[in-house]
Amino acid sequence: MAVTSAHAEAVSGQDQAITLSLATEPPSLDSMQATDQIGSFLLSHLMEGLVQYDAEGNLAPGIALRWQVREDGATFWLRKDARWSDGEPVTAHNFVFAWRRAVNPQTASQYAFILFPIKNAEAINRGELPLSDLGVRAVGDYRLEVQFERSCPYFDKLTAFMTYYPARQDIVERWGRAFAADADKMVFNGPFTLAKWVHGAHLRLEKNTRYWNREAIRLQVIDFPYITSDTTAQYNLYKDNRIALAALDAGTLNDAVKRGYEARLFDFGTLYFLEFNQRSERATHNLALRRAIQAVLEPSLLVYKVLGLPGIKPAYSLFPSGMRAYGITFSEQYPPPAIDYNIEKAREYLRQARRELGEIEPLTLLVGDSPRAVNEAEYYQYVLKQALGLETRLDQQTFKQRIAKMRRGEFDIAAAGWGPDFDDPITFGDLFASWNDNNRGRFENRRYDSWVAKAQSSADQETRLQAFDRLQHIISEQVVIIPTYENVGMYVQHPQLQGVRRSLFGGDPNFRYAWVEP
Amino acid sequence: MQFHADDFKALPAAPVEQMEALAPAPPLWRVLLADVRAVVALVVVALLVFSAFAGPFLWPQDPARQWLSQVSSGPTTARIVAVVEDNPQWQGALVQAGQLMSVSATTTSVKLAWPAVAGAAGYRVYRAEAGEGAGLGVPLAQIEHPWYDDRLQLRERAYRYTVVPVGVAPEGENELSRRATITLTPALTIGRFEAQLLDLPVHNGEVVLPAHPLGTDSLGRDMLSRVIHGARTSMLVGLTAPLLFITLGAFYGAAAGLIGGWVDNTLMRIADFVVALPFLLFMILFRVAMGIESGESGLFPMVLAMVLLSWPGAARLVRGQVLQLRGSAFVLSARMAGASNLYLIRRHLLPNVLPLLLVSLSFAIPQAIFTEALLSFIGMGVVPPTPSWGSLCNEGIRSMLTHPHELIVPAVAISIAVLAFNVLGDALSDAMDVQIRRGAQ
Amino acid sequence: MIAYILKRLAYGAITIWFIATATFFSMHAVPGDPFNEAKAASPQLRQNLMARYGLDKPVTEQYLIYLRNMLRGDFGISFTQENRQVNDIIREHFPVSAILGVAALLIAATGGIIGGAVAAHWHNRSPDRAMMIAVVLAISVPSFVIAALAQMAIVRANDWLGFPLLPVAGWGGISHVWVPALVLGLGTMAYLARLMRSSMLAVMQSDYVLTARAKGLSDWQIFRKHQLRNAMLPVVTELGPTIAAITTGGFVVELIFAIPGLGRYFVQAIQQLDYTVIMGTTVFYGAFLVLMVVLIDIAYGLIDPRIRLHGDGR
Amino acid sequence: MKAPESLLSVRDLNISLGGQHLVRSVDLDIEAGQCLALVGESGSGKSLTALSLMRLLPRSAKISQQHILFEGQSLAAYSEAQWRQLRARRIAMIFQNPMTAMNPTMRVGQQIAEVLCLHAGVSRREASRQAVALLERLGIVNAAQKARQYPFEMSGGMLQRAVIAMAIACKPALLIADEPTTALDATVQAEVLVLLRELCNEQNMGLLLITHDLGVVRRMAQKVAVMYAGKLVETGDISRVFNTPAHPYTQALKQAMPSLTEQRDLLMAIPGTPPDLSKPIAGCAFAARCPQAMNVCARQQPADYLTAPEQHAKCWLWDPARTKAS
Repeated sequence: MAVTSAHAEAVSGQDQAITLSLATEPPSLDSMQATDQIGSFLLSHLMEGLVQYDAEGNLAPGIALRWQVREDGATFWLRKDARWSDGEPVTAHNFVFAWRRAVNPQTASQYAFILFPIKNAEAINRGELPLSDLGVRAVGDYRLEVQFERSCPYFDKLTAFMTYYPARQDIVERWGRAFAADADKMVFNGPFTLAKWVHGAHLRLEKNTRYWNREAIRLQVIDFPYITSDTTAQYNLYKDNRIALAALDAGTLNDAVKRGYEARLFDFGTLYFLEFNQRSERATHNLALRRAIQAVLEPSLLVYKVLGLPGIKPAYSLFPSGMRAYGITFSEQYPPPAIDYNIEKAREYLRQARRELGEIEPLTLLVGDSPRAVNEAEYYQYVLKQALGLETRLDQQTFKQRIAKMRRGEFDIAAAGWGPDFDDPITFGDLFASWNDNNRGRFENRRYDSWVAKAQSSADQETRLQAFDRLQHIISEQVVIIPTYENVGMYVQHPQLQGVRRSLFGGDPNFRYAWVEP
Repeated sequence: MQFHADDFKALPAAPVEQMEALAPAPPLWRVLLADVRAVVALVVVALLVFSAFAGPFLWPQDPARQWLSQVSSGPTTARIVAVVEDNPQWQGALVQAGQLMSVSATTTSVKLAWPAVAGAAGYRVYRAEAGEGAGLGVPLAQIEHPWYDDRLQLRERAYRYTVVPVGVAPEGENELSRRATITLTPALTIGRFEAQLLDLPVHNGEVVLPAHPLGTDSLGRDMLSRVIHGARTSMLVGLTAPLLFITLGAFYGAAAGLIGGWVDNTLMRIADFVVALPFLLFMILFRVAMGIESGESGLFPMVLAMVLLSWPGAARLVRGQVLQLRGSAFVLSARMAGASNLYLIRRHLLPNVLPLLLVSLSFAIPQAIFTEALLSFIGMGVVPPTPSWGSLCNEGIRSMLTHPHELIVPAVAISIAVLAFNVLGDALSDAMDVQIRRGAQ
Repeated sequence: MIAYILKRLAYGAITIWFIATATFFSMHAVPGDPFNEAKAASPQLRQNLMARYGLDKPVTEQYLIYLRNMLRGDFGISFTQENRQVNDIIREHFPVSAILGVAALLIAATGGIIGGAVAAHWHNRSPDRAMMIAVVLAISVPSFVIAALAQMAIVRANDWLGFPLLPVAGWGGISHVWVPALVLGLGTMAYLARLMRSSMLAVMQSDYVLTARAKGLSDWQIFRKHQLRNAMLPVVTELGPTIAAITTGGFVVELIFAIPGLGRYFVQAIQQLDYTVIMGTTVFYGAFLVLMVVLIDIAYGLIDPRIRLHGDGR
Repeated sequence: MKAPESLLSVRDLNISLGGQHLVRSVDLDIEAGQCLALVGESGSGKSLTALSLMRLLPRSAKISQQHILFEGQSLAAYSEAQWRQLRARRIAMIFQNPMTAMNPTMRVGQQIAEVLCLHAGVSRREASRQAVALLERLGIVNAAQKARQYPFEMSGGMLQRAVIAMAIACKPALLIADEPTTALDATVQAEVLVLLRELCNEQNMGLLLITHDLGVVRRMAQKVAVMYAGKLVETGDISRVFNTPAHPYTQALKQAMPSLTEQRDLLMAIPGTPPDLSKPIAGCAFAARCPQAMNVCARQQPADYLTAPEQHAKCWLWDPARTKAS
């Protein structure tokens, strides 16, 4: 055991090296299979897709020099100087291989759906068509032609997502199931390489000297010698000058402030909400009951008193207040629908619901098992009981069991969250379309479906924004969900560490263009 | 040397009590009561059990009631406070402020307004507790309009607000001079919505907030009543599970011992296997396997798992006693005299076994309390809102740095309970030793 | 002796089979399946996944396959870390737990034996009283509270010193081991101290110690040659449960101190319903503990001539 | 009363333990080659007296004496280190139960050799050799093999021989045997006693034999001291004490004495129980059980009376005043 490695400083200006901690071990660094945040974060530093985000967070050329998105498809012209970390050139075939592998039912990738705008992708994933029917082909080594299943005006944004990253057939086939399970079982085309992966303990990224844009990369080493999901432990590491960035929570924030650290906010763009089960056998199928509940759950009380974390915002719409589209902040142009929070009115709705339903059985409130989720749930339970006399039963489940139960419809109200996958409001908007597998409350509304379809296929800015506005109103009127809060991260960052980009998409936080001020 | 006349007369016979060479061993309870630590432990245990079951009547605060305007507070006394309007979507637009000022300052909401800075892209609002040093404090928000409504867990103490305009070029340089600060102390109030929610009677626009002798937790629930109700859970698990598994084990062991032969062999082999299961590992595994349905407290699966895994100890103990008695001369002679099994069990087995079981019970109880706390702590125990000391600790550990009382109160409760039962168990087994020693003389 | 060892080993093997079976059927009673992610998977995809992990076969067949693989020492592939073998996971994480556990055991055993001996030596005097109070406290305060307090103490100490004396969490150097190991071993240490004290007291009052004194041996010689070995016998028999306690106690300590040990991994696997990892680690832990008990029985035989010479003498 | 030729001479020995005055004003004299038997029922303080002669009393015991002379040296001011030099080398002790007197986890030979290593300063190998020789001398056949055994593998009689071997290894001047035969079978008892007597004669060794078995006393001792409730009530020449016991307690003992082979507890033989020693006793401790007790017995402690040559008793019956009164 090397004592020295444990005592590395948080940042080193001389070596341009930084030390960080990871919340968990990445379950997979196979870009076609990864689904989690940590994987996405690491891959965004190790790999590069056709398109990437620049230092300001704008869409910028990645492996593709330029591209063109049409009604029926898209073309990408690849740069010729892009290399893998073993020196091989990055070609259009790498993309074709990766995308086919991602939709291959045998790969069983859980993010295969993000490739469904590509022609035949969904059918292939269902095992109905051969892989070769996927609507993508390489024209020579440096041109990629994509055919769409249906119009997809935001396809270029999708290609920045990790499932769209290229892959090397020879490497994947050499390692088989063990591909990307260790540092030496994968290759990289991004700004960093994975130099070390001691499972559960230590990961180390080093600058990729073969990366095409290597001049723009200043950090030489990003070291992760600590893996802990305990934010207090992370914060303590930060205090000891062991790591350069640490998330804060309610417990550690005060201490950080007391020490005069600059606490920073970062909007995750994630929406948390209560979802109602609309299956007909459930009491929550009743609109009056849903409205009664809506009228007593004023999000600001939850946010300011219960969650008590600065920066977290009460949510009032399906679309997070910071969501931008076409250069505008959506919520400013299209303000969220107003809701009258009123206990008396709520009781009236409840009386109506009782007339329609008869006796209301205790409602099952399905929640996660994280500390915050539990606090939140106990708050809802308390309010519904106090204000409406509604009994609720908490069903606290681990993440997987909660999702399973939601899918099976074993809940009345479920606490859920949704983060954007790519930079377009449709990533929220299509959530409650009747065909969406993630619409776990089985909300079915023909009007809603048609507005979603319009927003998905239209290329016209105004039409799409209108559609999104309609969607947020339907959600509110029909009380499909009760938006509760928009999550915000709070963190402290080493003062010498500069240029870290907090990003909603493409892996967060992003150290690609970061440096250490000497 | 002077002698009296009767000195050399015969001495009267010795008193009879001197002849009593072997006094019968004193009853267990009397030995126990002679031991100071046992008495203290007994009193503590009695108090714990009493407060667990009668405590809710003595301190009738509802442990589920959330005093949202007083979350994570230290000990407080009862207060009379004003009810204020919530006005959640305050638009400060009408305020024409000449400098940074507070429009209102209550613990429900601190409304700030300031003159717009030309060219500013927005403002960052920070809040620090006065006297907290030079730092700006907690970042509350980044906003575009020149007003802010702070509602974030306000307490009755002095705050210093700092507003920093952003985007005024060049940043860095001018920024400091453009900062505005204001220090204020909000008055303790309660929002109308919350007062309605709590159903508090309003007199002259004021309501009474009750005292919280041990403070409140992160949802504003009264710690004292949480701990009392937690005691209920912990005691329930701590008492029922050992009682159940010791009873079960005792019957199992007695059956094995009485039947004997291959049945005994098989039964004890099974017991050996169960003993070999790693306890905590299987507690967790069973807990996951049984799953917790909605609305359940998680107590039943835990007790069941504990019973399933813990019975062999008592079984072995009782079986050993049964075998020992079966071989002893007096049981043989009693049998020859035609005594029934039932008679033997009642007359010979029970008096021998019961004290032993009592001792193992007194050690099993703190063990069970501990296990419950540990499992609830790692989130594999009872399900909220059921409070238990373990889950209270779990909640408390998150705010350990800022509100240590939320961890320390339940931790002390667990420690005292376990301590008391352990001491009682020690005293009990010591008393048994005394009894056995006296009995053997 | 050899017959004795063989008997213990055979018995251990049956126990491990029992643990494996109990684990298998418990895991199959769990509601929900491991293939649920926030982003929806189509029924077809779930079918693909089930087939890939053999979950579509009848339970009895799965059980037989599971036993066969287990016999070959193959615990399968993790459900959540799709590219990792459970064997690799155990191989990587168990040494961490083992280092922590061995350190904790060493601390507990040394501290317990010395503490117990000291208390017995000054029986009913202040060192004894102080020791017994410490023991009762250590037994009564939950390990997670001690762990949290210890962490807080490190933070305070580092603050006060102005430089990091000990790391607050994590894993890597010798300096990471001590505090978690101490916390982990504390309860056991107290338990062993108590045991050692009473067995030492019994030994001190024994005739052979009186004989030894009559021989003119000094206190230290008596302690070393006559008391220690005899007083430690009951302590050694308790090492089995002790190792079990330290191994499972590691879960909490590893969680709080962010140590990448198998215990923490196990708790995470349970939360993620990673079937193969749960079954693999449970069986591994079970086998490990059973093996430890067997080894301790054998070790006990070596220390106590009564067993060494008479086989199963107890 | 002085005995300059005594091997050991103790005057006014008092021991108290846990608030109980357990040994009260005891005088002892042992000569080389002679056997003094200390007789009394259990709890009478004889074992404590014996332990005090080696300073092996429990830590909490309080001891005082007028003097303790051993081989002409006063031991009163001896330090613990000096005592250690004395133990086993000059004064050795045999305990009641050989099964527990041996360390269960150490080979028998090793335990004997340990003494030799310590006091004779011989090498470990030489010590083992001598241990085997000792065992052989004490009549153990196949001694070399037995020496390698553990205590639990040997019979009681054999073990007691081993214990004796351990005690006499350094040829001590005084051997204290605390009930050396109680735990043994009757036949083995006789063998061990013969062995002890032979050793005394051979090595001119003083023997303090502690027992409650008068049969053993008669076979072994030249002198006898009868102890009751921490006090010596009668001392004297064996034949005199046996033929004409002066103290009523001794008389009771003699009457209770069964045939040689029968084991009986003295406690059961005499009605009543010994007095509580935690309280001061005003008169004769035996008064409550004494068939001849007089009023003065309950009030005042009797002095030591010479009842015959070489025979002393502490009993009012022998007071000249009483003789006069009657």
